[in-house]
Amino acid sequence: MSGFAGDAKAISVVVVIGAVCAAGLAFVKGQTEGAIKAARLQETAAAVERVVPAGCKVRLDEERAGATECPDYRKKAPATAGGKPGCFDVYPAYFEDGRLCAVAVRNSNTEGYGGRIEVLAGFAGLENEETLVLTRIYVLSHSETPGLGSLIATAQDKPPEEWGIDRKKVFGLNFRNRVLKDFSFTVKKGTEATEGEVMAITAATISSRAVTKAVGESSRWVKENLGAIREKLAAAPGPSADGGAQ
Amino acid sequence: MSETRLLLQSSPHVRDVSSVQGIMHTVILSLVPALIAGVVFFGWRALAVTVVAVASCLAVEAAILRLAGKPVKTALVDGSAIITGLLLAMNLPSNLPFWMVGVGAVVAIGVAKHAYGGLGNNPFNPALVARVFMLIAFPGAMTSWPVTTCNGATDVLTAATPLGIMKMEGAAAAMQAASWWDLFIGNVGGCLGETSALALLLGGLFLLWRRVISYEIPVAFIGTVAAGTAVAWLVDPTKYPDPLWQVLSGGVMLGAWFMATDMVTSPVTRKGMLLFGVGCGVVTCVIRLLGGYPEGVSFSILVMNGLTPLIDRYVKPARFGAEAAQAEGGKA
Amino acid sequence: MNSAHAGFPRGGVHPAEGKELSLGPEVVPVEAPAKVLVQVTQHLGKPSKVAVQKGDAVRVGQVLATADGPISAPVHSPVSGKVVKVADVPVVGALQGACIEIANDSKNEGAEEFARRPVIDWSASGTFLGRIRDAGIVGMGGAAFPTAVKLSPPGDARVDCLVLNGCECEPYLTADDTLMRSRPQDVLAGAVIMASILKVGRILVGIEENKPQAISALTAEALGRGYSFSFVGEAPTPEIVVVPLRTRYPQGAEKQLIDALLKRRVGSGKLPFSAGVVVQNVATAVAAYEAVALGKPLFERVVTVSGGAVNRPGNYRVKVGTTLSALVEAAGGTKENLKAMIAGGPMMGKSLRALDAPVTKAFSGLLLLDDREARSFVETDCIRCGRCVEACPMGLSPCEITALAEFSQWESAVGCGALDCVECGSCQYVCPARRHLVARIRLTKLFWRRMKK
Amino acid sequence: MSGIAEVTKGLWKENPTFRLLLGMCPTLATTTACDSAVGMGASAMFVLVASNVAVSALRNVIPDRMRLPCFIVLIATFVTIVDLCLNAFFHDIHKALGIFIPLIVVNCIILGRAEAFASKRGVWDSFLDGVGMGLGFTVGLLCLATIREVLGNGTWFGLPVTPEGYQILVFALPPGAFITLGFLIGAMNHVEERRKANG
Repeated sequence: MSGFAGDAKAISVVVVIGAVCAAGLAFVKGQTEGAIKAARLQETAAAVERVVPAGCKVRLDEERAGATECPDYRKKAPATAGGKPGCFDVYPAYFEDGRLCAVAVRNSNTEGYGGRIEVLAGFAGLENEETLVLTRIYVLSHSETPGLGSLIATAQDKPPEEWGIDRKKVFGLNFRNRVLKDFSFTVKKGTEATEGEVMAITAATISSRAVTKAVGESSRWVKENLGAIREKLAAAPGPSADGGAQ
Repeated sequence: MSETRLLLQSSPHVRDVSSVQGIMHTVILSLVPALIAGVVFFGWRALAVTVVAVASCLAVEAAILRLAGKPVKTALVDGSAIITGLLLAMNLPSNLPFWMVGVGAVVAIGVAKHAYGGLGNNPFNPALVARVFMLIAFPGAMTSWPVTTCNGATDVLTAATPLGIMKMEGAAAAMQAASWWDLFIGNVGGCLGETSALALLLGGLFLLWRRVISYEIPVAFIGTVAAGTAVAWLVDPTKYPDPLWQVLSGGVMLGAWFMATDMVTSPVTRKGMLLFGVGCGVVTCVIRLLGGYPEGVSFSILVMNGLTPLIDRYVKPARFGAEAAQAEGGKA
Repeated sequence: MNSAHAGFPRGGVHPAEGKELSLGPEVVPVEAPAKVLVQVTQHLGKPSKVAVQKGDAVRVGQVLATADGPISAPVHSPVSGKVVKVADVPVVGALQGACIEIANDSKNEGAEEFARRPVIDWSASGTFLGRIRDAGIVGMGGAAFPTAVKLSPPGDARVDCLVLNGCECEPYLTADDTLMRSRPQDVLAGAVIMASILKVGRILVGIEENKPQAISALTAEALGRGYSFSFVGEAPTPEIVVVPLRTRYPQGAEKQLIDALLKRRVGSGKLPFSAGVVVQNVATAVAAYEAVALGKPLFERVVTVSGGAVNRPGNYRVKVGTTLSALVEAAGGTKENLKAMIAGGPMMGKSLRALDAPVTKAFSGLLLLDDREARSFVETDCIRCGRCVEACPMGLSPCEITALAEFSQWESAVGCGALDCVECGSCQYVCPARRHLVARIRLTKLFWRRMKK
Repeated sequence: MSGIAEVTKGLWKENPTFRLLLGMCPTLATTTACDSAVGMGASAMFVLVASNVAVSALRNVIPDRMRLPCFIVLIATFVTIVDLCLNAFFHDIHKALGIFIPLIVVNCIILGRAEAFASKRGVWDSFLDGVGMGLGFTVGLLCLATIREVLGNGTWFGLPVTPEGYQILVFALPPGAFITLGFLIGAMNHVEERRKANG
C-alpha cells in the first residue's frame, strides 16, 4: 500500500480516533462540569467561612464568588495584582435574618520571599468605621520557604480556639479580632512589637511584611468603601441552589 | 640475614615525613583558637555542640566502615572524621538541639562522604553539605543565632547576624550593630566557630606556616570578596557596608581558611586554586549583595567544589618541554 | 631552600642527603673474588654476542662479548682466568640474565698494559670515538646507553655544548663526588676528549652546591689545566665552566640539568640533541679518558656502598662482575638491622632480594638500609592534596595519571603525559597518603607499549 | 510469560520508579505526602491500563507511521478524563497534584509501555502489564512518600508519627526527594546484586 491510498487511510484513522476521543471527552466534561463548579464554590465558601465570625452564614453565588465585571466600589486604587485586574474580591456573609454580618476580602501581595501571597481577610462590625473589626486572615496560597516563610499559614486550618495565645507561634493571632482603628499594620521584630502591631516571624520578616501589606490594603479599602459595601451587599441572595455553605 | 624480613618495594625507597594523619592533626590543632573563641562568646553550650558533632561523626564513620567491611581503626585515627565534626560544629549556632547536630553528622559522613566512597572521593566538602542540608531541613533553628555572652544575654535570646541586618535594614544599622572590632574578635551573632576573625586568622596562618594549605585559595577568596563588596560600597554606601566590614563578617574567614582549602574538594594546581578562590569570592558576593540569603559562603564553596573537576581538567601544570615540543612540531 | 644558584624551574624535592655516611677520604680498591660473573649485556640497546667459550683462558681486558650492531657495546674481562660457563643467573633489574662466569686466577695477566703512563695523541683525535666504542663505555650514571652513540649526533643536530653531569642528586651516593675530588684532571681530560669528538668549544660542568670540594677541585683544574698525562699534538682548548647548582632532586636528570645550565627545554619525547646538547656523566668522562689515554676498556668502576646497615660504608673501586655479596664483604658485611637492599640510589634504585647479582658498568651504588631508613607504608586513598603536582619536575599531575591507571584508562593516562614521566619518584616521596604513584605510572607505560604493538 | 508474572515484573524486576527510572518528574514532585502519592499512582495506573488496552485493541488498525500521534491522542483523552473526574469528585487531591495530572500525558511510562508492549501484544497481556506497571509505580511512589512524609512532616497519611519539632524539613522539599530516591535505588541495586550473587 503506498501513495495516496496509504495517506488517506492513515489520515482517516487518525481523524476517526480523534473524533471518538473528542466525543468521549465531551461526554465526561458534561457529566463533571456541574460537580467541578460546585467543588470550586465550596472551596471558596469554606475559606470564607473560616475568616468570618461564627454564626455568619456564607451565601455565595457565582456572581459573588468572583464577579465577571468589576463594580465601581470594588476598584482598587493602585491596580496591583489580585483577583480581577484592579478589583478586590469581596465575599459577604449574613446573619440568620438576612442582614449583612461580615465580608471576606481577597487580596494578594507579590513582595513575598517566594513571590505572590494570596490572603483572605474577614471583616465584621460593618456598622461604622469605629466598630470595624478584622476578624481573621486565611492564606489562600503562597510559595514561601517551608519552615520559615511558610509559618505565615501555621495552624490556620485548625479552629482559632486551638491557636493558643503566643503570637510568636501562630502568626494568624496578629490579625485575630483586631479593632481596626487601634491597629497599625506595622511589622516589628519579636520583642519590640506592641499589641497594635504585627510581630514578625523570626527569620521571615519579608513574608510577614508581605502578608501584612496585603491585609492592610484590604482593611483600608473596606474602611473607605464601607458605605458602598453595606449598600451593595445588604440584600442576602436567595438560598442558592449551587453551593451556599450550610 | 633472612630474606623474608627484607623490604621489597618499587622506588622511591625513602619518604617524606608528612602523612595524611599528620596533616589532619595539624588542621585539628589549627581549629582550636576558633573553638576557644566560640566557647568564650557563646558559652559552654558551644563546646557541647562541638563534642556532640565530633562524637557523632566518629560514631557514624565507625558504623559505616564496619558495614562496608573496611578497617575501622585505621580510618578512625586518621582524624578526617574529627575534622568533619569540628568544621560542622563551627558552622552551627551554639543553641542548636543536639539531635539536629546528630542528623548533620549522619549527612556529613554518611551521605556526603561515604556515599561517594569515603575519604578522598567525595566531590563536596562533607561539613558544608551537612550545613546546607541542615539549613534547609531546620530553617528556623539554623537561622536563630544566640546573642554573645559578652552582651549579657541568656540562652534564649536570639538576634540577627550582622549580615542579616545588612540585608534587612541597610548598611548603617548593620555597622551600628557590629563594629569592625566586634567582628574582628567575634563579639557578634553567628555560627559558633565563624564569628571570630582573629581566632580563624591565627589558625589559618598556622596552617600556612605548616604548609598544610597554600596561600592561593584564602587570598583569592578574601581578595575577591573585598573587591566585589568594594564595588557595591562605592555604588551605594547606604545599602552596603565597606569591604573590610564585609570580609570580617559572616563566614568568609572560616570558609576561606578552612572550608575552601579542603584538599579533597579543591583543585590540585596552584593556578587552579587561584581560580577556585576567585570563583568562591564571586559567588559569595553575588549571593550576599544580590541574592535572597544574607550569607553565601557555604553555597559558593559547594558550587566551586562542583566545578573542581572541570578546573583540574583545564588548568594543568605547564608540562616540562611542552612548548619546545610544540615549536618543533610547528617547524616540521 | 632559596639558593643563589641556578636550578631547574619547577618541582623537585630535597630528601635527607645521607651522603656523609659514605664520603670517606679515598676510594678503596676491592680485589676481584675467585669467581666473577660478567653480565653479557650491560647496556641499553641490542644485546651483545658472547665471544668466548667454556674453558677459554682469558686475560684482563680481553673481549668477552662483542657489540652487535651500532647501538650496542662490547664487554671485557675484568680478570684473568678461565671461562667456567655461560649461564642465566639473577641480575640487577631482571630475574635472569646471561652471565659469563670466570674462575679468577688472581694473576691479573694483561693488567700491566693499563698501568703505563697515560698518553693522549691529539693528532689522532679521529680515532677517539672508535676507542671509546671498543672500550665498551656506556653511560655510567645509570642509563647505560652506549656512550659512542651519544657522541655521534645525527646529521641534522647542531650540537654546541657538552654538559658534564656531576650532580649526583640521589641521596647516599657519593661515587661521582669522590671521583671529582680525587681525579679532577682525569674528569676534565675525558670531557675535553668528548668535546673534541663532538667538535664543540664549550663544556659546562653542573655540580650541586652540596659538593663544594668537587666544585673547587674542578674549578681549579678548569682554570689551571695542569694535565697529569703527557700528550702529543696540539690539545684543543674548549671553554670549561663549572656551574654550581641548587641542591634539589632530580637536578641530575638530563632535561632538568640542561634547563638549569642553559635555559633550554628539551621537548617531550625528544633527546638532548634537539637542544644542541650532549650530556655525559663524570664517571663516563673518566672512562673515556682511560680508554683514549691508556686503551683501557671499561671493566671496573667506583661504587658507593652505604646505608645504616653496612659496617664500613664508603666508595669502592670494584671490577665489573664482582658479585654484590663479595662487595658487601669488602665493605665489612651487614648489621643485624638490615631492612632493605637497593641497587642504585634510594629514589630510583631497585629493591634487591638477594646479593647474587654481579656489579655492572652502570651500577652506581649499593644501599643497605636499616629499619630506620627503610620503612614500609600502607597506601591510603588519595586526598588530592596536590603535593605530587608541586613536586613533579616534568609538570605532570601524578595523582591524576595514577587515578586513571587504577581504572585501566591507559589511553587517558598517556594523554595526561604518563610517557613524559622520568620516574624520579619525587611525587611518591612527598605523597602523604603513601600512594604507589611511580609503580602505577610504570604500569601505564608498560600497558601502553603493549597496546601499541 | 504467565499472567501473574506480567503483573509482578512491574513490582520488582522492571519497577518503573527504581529500575527503569521512568516518570521521574511526578515521582519527585508528588511524593511529599502519601495521599497525593497514592492519588498520582492510581491516576497513572488508570491511564496506563486504559491506554494499554486501547492501544493493544487498535494495534492492527493504527498505521505504523501514524502510531505516535494516535497513542498520544488516546493517552491525552484518558488523562483529561482523570483530570476532570478528580477535579469533580476528589477536589483536594486534584488541588494537591495540580499540574502533574495533565502531565501524565508526557509520562514516559505510559507512552513507553504503549510503544514497547501494548502495540505488540494482545489485549489481556496489555491489561495485565498496565496493572503491574501501575502497581509498581504506585508502590514506588508510596515508598518514597512514606519516607519523605514521616521524616519531613512527621506524619503518615496525615496521622502524626513523630513528636512536634522533630521534623527534618528537607525531606519534604525537592532535595530530599533526590536524596531519598538515590538511596532507595542504591538499596534496591544492593539487594539485587546480593540476590544475583547468591544464585
